[in-house]
Amino acid sequence: MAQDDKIIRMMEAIFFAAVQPLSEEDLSDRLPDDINIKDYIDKIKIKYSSCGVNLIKVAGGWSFRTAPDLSFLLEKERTVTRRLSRAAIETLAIIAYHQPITRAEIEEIRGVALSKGTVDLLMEANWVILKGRKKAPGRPVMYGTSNEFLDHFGLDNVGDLPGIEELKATGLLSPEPPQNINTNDDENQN
Amino acid sequence: MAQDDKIIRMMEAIFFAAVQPLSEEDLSDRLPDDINIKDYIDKIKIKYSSCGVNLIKVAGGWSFRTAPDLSFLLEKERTVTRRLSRAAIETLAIIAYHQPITRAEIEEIRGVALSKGTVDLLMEANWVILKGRKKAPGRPVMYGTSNEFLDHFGLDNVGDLPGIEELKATGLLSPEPPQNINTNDDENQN
Amino acid sequence: MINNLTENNASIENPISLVIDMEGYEGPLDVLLALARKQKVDLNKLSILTLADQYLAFIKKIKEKNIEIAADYLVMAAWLVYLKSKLLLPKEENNDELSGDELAARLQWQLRRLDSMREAAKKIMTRNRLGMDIFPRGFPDKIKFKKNSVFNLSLFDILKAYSDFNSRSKKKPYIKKRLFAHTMDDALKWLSTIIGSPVPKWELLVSFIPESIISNQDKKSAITATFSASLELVKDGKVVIQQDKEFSPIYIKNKLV
Repeated sequence: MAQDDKIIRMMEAIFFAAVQPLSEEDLSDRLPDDINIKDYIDKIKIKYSSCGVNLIKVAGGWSFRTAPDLSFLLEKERTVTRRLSRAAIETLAIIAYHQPITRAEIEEIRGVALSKGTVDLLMEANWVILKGRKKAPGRPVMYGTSNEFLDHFGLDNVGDLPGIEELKATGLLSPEPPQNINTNDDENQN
Repeated sequence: MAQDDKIIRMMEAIFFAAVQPLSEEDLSDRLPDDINIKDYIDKIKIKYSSCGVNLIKVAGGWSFRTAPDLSFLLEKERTVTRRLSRAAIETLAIIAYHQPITRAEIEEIRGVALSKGTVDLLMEANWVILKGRKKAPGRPVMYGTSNEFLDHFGLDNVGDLPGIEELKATGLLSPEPPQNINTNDDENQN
Repeated sequence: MINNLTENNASIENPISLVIDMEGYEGPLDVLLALARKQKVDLNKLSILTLADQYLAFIKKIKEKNIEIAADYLVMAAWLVYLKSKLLLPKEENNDELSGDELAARLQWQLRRLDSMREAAKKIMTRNRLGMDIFPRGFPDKIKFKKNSVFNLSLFDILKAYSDFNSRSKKKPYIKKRLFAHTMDDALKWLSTIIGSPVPKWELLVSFIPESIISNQDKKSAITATFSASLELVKDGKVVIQQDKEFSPIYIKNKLV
């Protein structure tokens, strides 16, 4: 029994420190000759079966691995800041103002075909979601903005988006330059 | 009880996956909020105390490490470390016990100039790091030891260096001899 | 003195050759410590006089071998001769210098300090070392990164995109709107009412801006023109203007000639 524990301790250390999975052969090189390695592997497998790491058979041998149900603990979140293309921003804006809207309608408004990834990207960002299907031939899917979209941009609901008239008033929608940079040269120069 | 086992499993998985020692804080980021992490660390320490791997306190955190008595099994995993010269080892000890310390102070203790590469070598090994500049003419850089140093030599913190308390008490770590330095006239004058 | 020694040492370019020259010793302090050890006493009870003699004998021996001795060893030898004389001669009164005993104690302390660091180095190096005696997990499970994309986008960007797009699609011709401006001539006209007023009286400069000018934009233009015009009139000696402090109201008064 004490002998068993000794072998198990040895194998634990070997498995732990090994830089790759170990075959029975690898183990036998390091352990006393007169033991049945397979038996000890089974013992360790059982000993660790309810632990946070398990001894599992992987390509080429045996290795301690994180219990599959705990793999979430090994996930780290990494935040990457990305820029959206102009096409994507414009598409998002069109979806926001015209929702629910089909892909064909977006294309019609923009006057150009929508590249495959654009809507996917907006959906991946959780800003655009599916909003059912249009009752029209082919029943195309319709897109709209999500609650995350409202959250992200600090809006209570889609109705909070400034209307076309308001945009005009801020100068953003006007084809003229904004008022405050419009100096009337002729008249000031006298 | 089932809750305990669950937490222990999670911590096993986390410790097994980590390469570096984990502090209580590191652990708390990944574990439920309402648990006393210290208690669970103790539980795991006990659980593994007779195993081939032990949970040890090192470099301000905890880490699973193979039991020291089993090192003979792990020839293959032994990392080849460059043999350090006597000067390098002595310099490392001086930096460890006297940190933060300048190059001139190291030279004063050893009574000899430091050859150019000695500190570089220790820094390359990641054992010695810069610890700011001394508020003295020329603002010389000061050196100290890193977490890797603690980890490598199995120390929890610098206060765990062997004999450091006695050395402090005898004044041998102060930059100047103690004022009440005892000169034994009889013995000096023989 | 010993302090100076280390600085001297710093000028030695290649201490390696020095080590070979001096039978494997690393500097004079190293030699002294080795000699002290030979006395086989506690370093606290070390006889510095004996040590000094031993060191001088050592240097003599090296010299006899015709080995070139690095300067710092000779400096130490000279210093030990000096120390010896201080220890042997009667104490001088009223001397600011450290006494022989104090210098000896200092040297002894330095030797103890170097010795303690040698011991510490040994203790450190015999510890169980990572990767040599104890081992970390060799093949840990990889930490998987869950990529969390955050788009750098503000509501303004969306509004801008939408309006840009609208502007683009509507292709309205750009018509430059002519803005109102209160010219300096206008301002002079309005200010001239004050000139020739028989009873000079301070009046607010802004009161000379026609009330018909309402919008902020237009008012700014009017204030600027009126102020410029008032300066013209001051230059011509027709009016005086006054302001208490920065940004306070400007007053204007007819100047009687």
